[in-house]
Amino acid sequence: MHRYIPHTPEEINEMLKEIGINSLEDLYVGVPRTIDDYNLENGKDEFTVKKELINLSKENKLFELENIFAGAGTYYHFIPTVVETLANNQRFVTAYTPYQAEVSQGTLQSLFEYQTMMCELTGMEVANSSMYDGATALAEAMLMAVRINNKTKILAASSINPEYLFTSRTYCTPQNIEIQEIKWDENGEVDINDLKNKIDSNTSAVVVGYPNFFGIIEDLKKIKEAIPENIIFIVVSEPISLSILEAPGKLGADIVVGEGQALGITPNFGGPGIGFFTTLEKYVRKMPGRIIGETKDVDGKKGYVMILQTREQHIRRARATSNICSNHALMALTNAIYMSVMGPSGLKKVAKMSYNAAHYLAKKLEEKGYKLTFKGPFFNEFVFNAGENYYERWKKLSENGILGPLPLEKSLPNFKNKALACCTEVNTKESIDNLLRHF
Amino acid sequence: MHRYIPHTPEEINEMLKEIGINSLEDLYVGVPRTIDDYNLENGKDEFTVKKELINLSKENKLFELENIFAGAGTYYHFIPTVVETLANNQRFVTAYTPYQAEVSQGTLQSLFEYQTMMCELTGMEVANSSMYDGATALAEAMLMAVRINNKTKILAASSINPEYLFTSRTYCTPQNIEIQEIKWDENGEVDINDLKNKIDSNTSAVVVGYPNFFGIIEDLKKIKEAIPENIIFIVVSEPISLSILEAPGKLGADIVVGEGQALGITPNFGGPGIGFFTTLEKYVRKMPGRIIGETKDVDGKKGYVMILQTREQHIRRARATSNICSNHALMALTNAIYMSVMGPSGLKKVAKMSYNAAHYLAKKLEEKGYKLTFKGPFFNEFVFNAGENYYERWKKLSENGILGPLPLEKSLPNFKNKALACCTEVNTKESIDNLLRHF
Amino acid sequence: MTIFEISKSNRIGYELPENNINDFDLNLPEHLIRKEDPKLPQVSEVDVVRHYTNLAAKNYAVDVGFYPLGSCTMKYNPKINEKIANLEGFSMIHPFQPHETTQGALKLMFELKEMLCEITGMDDMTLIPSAGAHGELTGMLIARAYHLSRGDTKRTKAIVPDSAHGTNPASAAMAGFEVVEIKSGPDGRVDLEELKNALDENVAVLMLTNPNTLGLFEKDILKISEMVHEKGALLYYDGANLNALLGITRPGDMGFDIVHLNLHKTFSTPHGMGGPGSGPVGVKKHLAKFLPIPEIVKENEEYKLNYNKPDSIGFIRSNYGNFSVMVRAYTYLKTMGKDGLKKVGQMAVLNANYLRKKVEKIMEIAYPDFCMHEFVSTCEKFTKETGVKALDIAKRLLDYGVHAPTMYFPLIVHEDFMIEPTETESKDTLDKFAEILSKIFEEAKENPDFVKNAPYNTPVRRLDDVSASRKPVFRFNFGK
Amino acid sequence: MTIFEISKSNRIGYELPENNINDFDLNLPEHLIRKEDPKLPQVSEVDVVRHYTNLAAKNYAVDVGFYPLGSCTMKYNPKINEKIANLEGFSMIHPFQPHETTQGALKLMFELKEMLCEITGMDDMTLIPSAGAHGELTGMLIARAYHLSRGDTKRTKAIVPDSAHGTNPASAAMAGFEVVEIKSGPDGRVDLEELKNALDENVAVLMLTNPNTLGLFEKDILKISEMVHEKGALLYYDGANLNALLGITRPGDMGFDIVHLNLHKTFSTPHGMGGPGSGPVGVKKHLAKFLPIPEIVKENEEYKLNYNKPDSIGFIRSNYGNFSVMVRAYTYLKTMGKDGLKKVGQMAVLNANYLRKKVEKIMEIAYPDFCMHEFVSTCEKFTKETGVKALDIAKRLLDYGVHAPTMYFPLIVHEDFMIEPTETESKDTLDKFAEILSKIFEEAKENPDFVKNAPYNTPVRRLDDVSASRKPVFRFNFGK
Ligand SMILES: Cc1ncc(COP(=O)(O)O)c(C=O)c1O
Ligand SMILES: Cc1ncc(COP(=O)(O)O)c(C=O)c1O
Repeated sequence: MHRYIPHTPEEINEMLKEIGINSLEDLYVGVPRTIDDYNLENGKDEFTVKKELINLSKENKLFELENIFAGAGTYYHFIPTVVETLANNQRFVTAYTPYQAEVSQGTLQSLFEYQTMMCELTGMEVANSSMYDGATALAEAMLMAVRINNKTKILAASSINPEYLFTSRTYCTPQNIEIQEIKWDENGEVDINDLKNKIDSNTSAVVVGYPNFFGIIEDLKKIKEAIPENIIFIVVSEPISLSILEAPGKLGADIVVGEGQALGITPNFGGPGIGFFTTLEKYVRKMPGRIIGETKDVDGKKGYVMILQTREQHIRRARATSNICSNHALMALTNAIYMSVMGPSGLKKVAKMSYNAAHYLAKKLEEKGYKLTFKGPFFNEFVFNAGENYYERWKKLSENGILGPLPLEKSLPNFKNKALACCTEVNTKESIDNLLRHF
Repeated sequence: MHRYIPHTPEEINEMLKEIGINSLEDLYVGVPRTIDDYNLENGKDEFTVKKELINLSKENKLFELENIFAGAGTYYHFIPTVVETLANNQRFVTAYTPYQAEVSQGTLQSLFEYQTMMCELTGMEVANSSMYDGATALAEAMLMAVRINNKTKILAASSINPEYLFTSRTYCTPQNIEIQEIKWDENGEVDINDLKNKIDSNTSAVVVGYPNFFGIIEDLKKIKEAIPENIIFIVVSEPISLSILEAPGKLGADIVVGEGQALGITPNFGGPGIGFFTTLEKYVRKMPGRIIGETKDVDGKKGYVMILQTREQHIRRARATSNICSNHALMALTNAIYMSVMGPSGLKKVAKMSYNAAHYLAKKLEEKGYKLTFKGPFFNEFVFNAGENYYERWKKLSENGILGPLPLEKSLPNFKNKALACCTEVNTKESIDNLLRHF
Repeated sequence: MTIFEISKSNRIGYELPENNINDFDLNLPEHLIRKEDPKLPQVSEVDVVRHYTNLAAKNYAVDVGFYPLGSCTMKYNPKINEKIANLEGFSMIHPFQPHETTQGALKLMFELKEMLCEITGMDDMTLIPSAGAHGELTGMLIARAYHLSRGDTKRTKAIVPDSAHGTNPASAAMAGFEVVEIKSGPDGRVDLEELKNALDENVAVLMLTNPNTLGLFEKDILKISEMVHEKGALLYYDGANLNALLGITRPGDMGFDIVHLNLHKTFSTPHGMGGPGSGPVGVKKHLAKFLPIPEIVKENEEYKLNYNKPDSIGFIRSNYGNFSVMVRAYTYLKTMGKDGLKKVGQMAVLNANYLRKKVEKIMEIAYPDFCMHEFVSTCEKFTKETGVKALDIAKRLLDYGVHAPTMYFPLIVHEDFMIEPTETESKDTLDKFAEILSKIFEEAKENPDFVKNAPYNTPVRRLDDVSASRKPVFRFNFGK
Repeated sequence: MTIFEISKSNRIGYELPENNINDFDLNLPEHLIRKEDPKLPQVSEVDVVRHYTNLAAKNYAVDVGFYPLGSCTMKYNPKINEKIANLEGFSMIHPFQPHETTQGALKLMFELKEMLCEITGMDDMTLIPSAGAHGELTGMLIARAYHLSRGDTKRTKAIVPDSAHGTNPASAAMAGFEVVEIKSGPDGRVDLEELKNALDENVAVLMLTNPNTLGLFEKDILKISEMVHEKGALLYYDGANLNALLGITRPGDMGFDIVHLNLHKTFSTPHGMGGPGSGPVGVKKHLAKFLPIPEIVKENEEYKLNYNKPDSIGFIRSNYGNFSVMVRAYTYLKTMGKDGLKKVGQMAVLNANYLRKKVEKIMEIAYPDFCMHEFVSTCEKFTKETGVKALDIAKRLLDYGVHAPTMYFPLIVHEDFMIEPTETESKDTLDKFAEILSKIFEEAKENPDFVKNAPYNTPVRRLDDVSASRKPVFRFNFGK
């Protein structure tokens, strides 16, 4: 029959006989046959497909890691081989949602450990076992805030990732939740006055980036102080930075979400990454997504199960905390393996090296007369004025093997010729100096 | 300390204390310290090493599979991805010799199944679980024949792989075993008269290739008929061909050995491949190498163990049937997985496609006026006169992305400008036609 | 043992290259500088390897054995797909590279979209949604946008059958609809009377899956389509069950306006312990302009992303979806082709009906009719007699080395198993499963308590999930 | 279940591309055409995947846990090495490509050889031997060739201590030598008197491993070297135990003339269920010309293979050895460097001595002295008292999820364990092992039969290997 379909002609006959029919056609009782054949090619053997796909993959240009200065939510970090080897274990990859906990302890324990690690990084009390990505995690955080507070206005800093903001609007609009943006100041930080002015009795939540889309490290303390106690404080963060930045949980955050791709996941042309989602215990029943908890078996042995499922769609249906079902569990595993390999010191070193490299690049650019757009402290990304025709120059750069700082004008029309530069530990001094030669 | 070495400074101190010494130096009682430091570089992080090694790998030229016409013992066949995925399972890769059978059933059963498959292919009764390669398998077969027959002369066809013959000489000489070569005739087959003339009362064994080094399919029946009953008939074979050629076991072979690389193993610049070794039950106690057998556990459950170990070096020591200890078990696993995926029909199809492709090339070459060196029937390799300066032309070909038929003059001085062409199922009609354009 | 208990202070599992860049001070207010390290594990490389290798060994998986989880289509996940998805040319590209440098990826997505349009009979498609539920939300937002675009603001309701998957009502609600549940008829299908009663001018959309979650084909689908469209509503197709229809019919041909697919079901991408998946959404022409941003277009042999879609529902996530899942599905489609897909559908349905025949000797079939790719059986009576529940049988199945079917879903059947064998399982496997099931029912008759206390041979025995939710432990407790 | 029992006639697991080439008849005498297909499995791809995935799960491995197999150096096998070895630029090249097209591979081999020369203190080296024993044979053939080249035909004997690994006498015999065994002294080391008596003009070579198989350093090695060389014989080093000496001393510095290494021990290449390994052989300058064919040379920045070695022992196998194993070892050496190798040696010896201290509270240490990278303990007395043998204890260890040490080797100690922890194991792991061992001895005291019947928790229980060899079943029986 086919290498993926085991049936032999004899077996098909035996099976038809057992069912009591004569032909395969008889199976489709009441089903209108509307097609004879798809307008598609016939199937191909593995070697032909492999060759075609390898060739297709070569139609994408690969840059040497050190020559990549693009971030904006998708980051290049060194990924130890062991992460890949372990996360590719087919007993993880080909398992499903751990509905039968007793034969899914591998999944469950690794997700429980992942949750713990995310709590540690963010300083929060509970983490779920994943969302699709940072954008949907934020959108769901907003919905959650409204579930908690029952007020329909959300204030979100304009300086968070534009795609996250757009996505949030898509999610919030049908719920009649209004998202109002808060301006940034010359530091690229939340304009505290604007924030204060916009807070009203109908405000459910305030959302800020940490670091924000421009790489700026918001002063969460100052912001927290500016917002009334009952308003949910949502922080969108970047996990690598949290190994050197104070945990948002210690600065008053109620919900911390973000994109976890940086933690050992390849860029994958933008997906899959993973949305992480953490909050405080008191809010857990309003939280979206799956949560794994510790328990015991009948012999008193420790084990793990999915918990608080009554929040979820398969039980609560239309009144669930979210519609999410399949999530990004395998990416959570990958995150956990990466964090296990790197440990606190490795993660910190990655953060510090990224910080240093970005600051080195910024300093040199400034020395060359380029202006940084914002004055605030930044982590490993910053915006600068890249000069005339940057978009075209950027494309040229790519022909020279450099994926340069991303031009922002396509997503932020006011940012003509402005670029978002990103460095991580993969960028060497030499590669930065080489980039600078093009400026 | 190091990512591969878990010791923390505190642990080292605790351990020294337990041992009752003060410093690591104290461990080396009576050991002369002759070096302070190797004259080597310091160790490097994974990403640097990876980069260096990837670059080094790129200093080797890869040819598109279909443009490879080189064989001579190392073959390119399509290897289904599943073979690689499964054989890379780290529970196979990082296991050792199955000394503790109860926790090595994965190894043992797969090797038992491998043995069964090799018996099926060769038509023999027993297979061991691997030798290093085809050459050492043959050398050991000769030693085994002498153990059986106690006579010190072996007749080996000149037409077997020269490296196998050389290796056999290296193994036989210290045992005072003489290897006499048998000529080939115009068919490239064993010269039966020469064989008959050279057989004497001191002859232990006769060795022929099937197919031989020139790709010629020897008539085993005719040869068997020419040799006295008590002489051990050793056949060096190629496993893919055996799916369409009559099994040597049915044609009177006493020992069948060969190289198993073609069965799903990448060429690896020549190693590791695997030597297979099969024989008849009556000779098993004279056989070299590990053998896995079926047995039962105390509950009557089927299981597998190493058997007949009293032949082996760790028990019999100087009187063992061989010194072999580590073998090529992982390659045997790879062979078994490959044969499982391909099955009898797949293997046959591979053989037939290889046969067809080689015959197509030969026909076309002949049409162009090139002469095949031998008239005998061949499988997927053949020798032809490739014309003036072939060695230089062959190097040029490689610059054009073709790994052409191998010039034989370096290994067989009488074969100036003669080449050994090889085709398998990877060669397309187009690639062959393209090759022909250079002739 | 958790990885945290293996951890030892100052042990390391990494090494990073030096980059020769001077240290820059953290130019931050003191209160923004982290004081206490996160308690991540401190382990060596071999610790990590062993920890996750041993955890993996505690997992059941498709690569281990039969996984008849109804509604989930746990078919074999081909290894070549994994290899292709891991090619650096696919895995190491940045979403914001110049599009001239990602033509391979864009072409793959464009062609995948075209192939899926052909398979579903839809006119346009987005590949962005990250999973089935995400696709549902996207589709329902499109329905909402459609009605609003016509100035029709009164359509606030979405009809969902009681047999629907939980994501359907949940997604409808997230898209701002009031969910109206309609009861299934006695034959397990949409009750046309019920539907008629529910269908008014406030209804925006009817969500269906066909075959439905009972594995039954909605024979009246053309009639239903007519009724829905007559009332000005749209018909939504939950494509989780598309495997059944491959090669026979297409949602588009049945009158559906919007369809989502689960690449991680029908198109063989692995489930990854629960994700990532991919949930493309296809629509008929009149809805194409509402599809989310960005869309992949082909202009003069060049592939591009178009962000200029004024009528679009907008962004539904970052970037372009789960690209590497798409690579796997694309590879699968190239492998199967039209001839292979037809076999997939046929053998999936054959397997389900064969197994149904086998299981009906052991358990009651909820709706004893020809099924499509799956069927639902129940032991409700047996449970009343013996106290042994479907859950207990499921746990006992684990002891025999097979995964249990989906339990307690759809909600309209009780003490039920939803059994989906998929086309990649052999008759032998199905026979074996039926044999085990039959054996377990024998066991349950003879010794109910024995089965109630199953499983026995699993890495842990039956876990207490009630108190796990009552006194939840969300994370490892490091003590103080 | 074997793969043969899963097999079903006409099921397939492959598909091959068509190559458009016409069929050529098999132009052969009828009796050379195969009549009956080999009974290879006929299975689908998922069958193969499950079969081997489930088999793998029945294997203990370094990636699963502690593997203190003495003499085998079961250290952690880094995953980066696997990745590098599988790069197509290494795995897909043909040994007979023009050497201009394999400069990367040849350079790697050349540099590996140079690094290994530096580590062993030897002048030249071949990488061709496929394993330790193959290296031994090579080395002993070199010794033979050396003496013969001097016209010294009387040197027919090789001396081997009774503690030597079985491959040593076996290899010596294969190289044509008569093996003379000498007894170890009371301190477990070479007895100089014994040696002196054995050393005559007929002795070609003395084979030693240092540290020896008891894990003890041969303190008199310089003296031994002097004695051997004085008699015109050569000194051979079995490098299986080199891990102990890394960073401290080198066989070349101790007077050895020939040394073989096990890349699959000291240099971290995986053991692969028993192989492939790689057994490079290094020699002092005066023996270089005897090294096997071909040799890798560097001429004007170009790497080449030289086949023109008239004094060589000749070919010892096909091609150039197990190249992909060399790639792994090379990667390891680049990773560790001189600083890392020093740590390897130190921590290996530290671990062994620490564990020795722990084990001596439970079992008798055969030679209670500082050990190097391993040590031998015995329960001979305990066996006499309780009937519980080392074998039983070993089997019981398996129940606790650790691999047993090497048993019953070296032959001069009885009821013994040869324990080698390697440097990649942590103190915690060693403590745990000692704790388990202690517990088992308690169990054995209280209930000897319980331990004699171990293991209990393994995929199969104790296997009958006696009747397996008495009535051997060599292959699956298909019946008729
Ligand atoms: C019928 C049906 N609809 C929708 C879904 C939701 O898909 P996903 O889990 O990918 O969000 C599922 C998945 O379980 C399903 O079975
Ligand atoms: C001391 C010693 N010498 C030689 C060998 C033989 O090595 P190999 O198994 O690689 O042939 C071994 C391996 O077990 C050994 O431990």
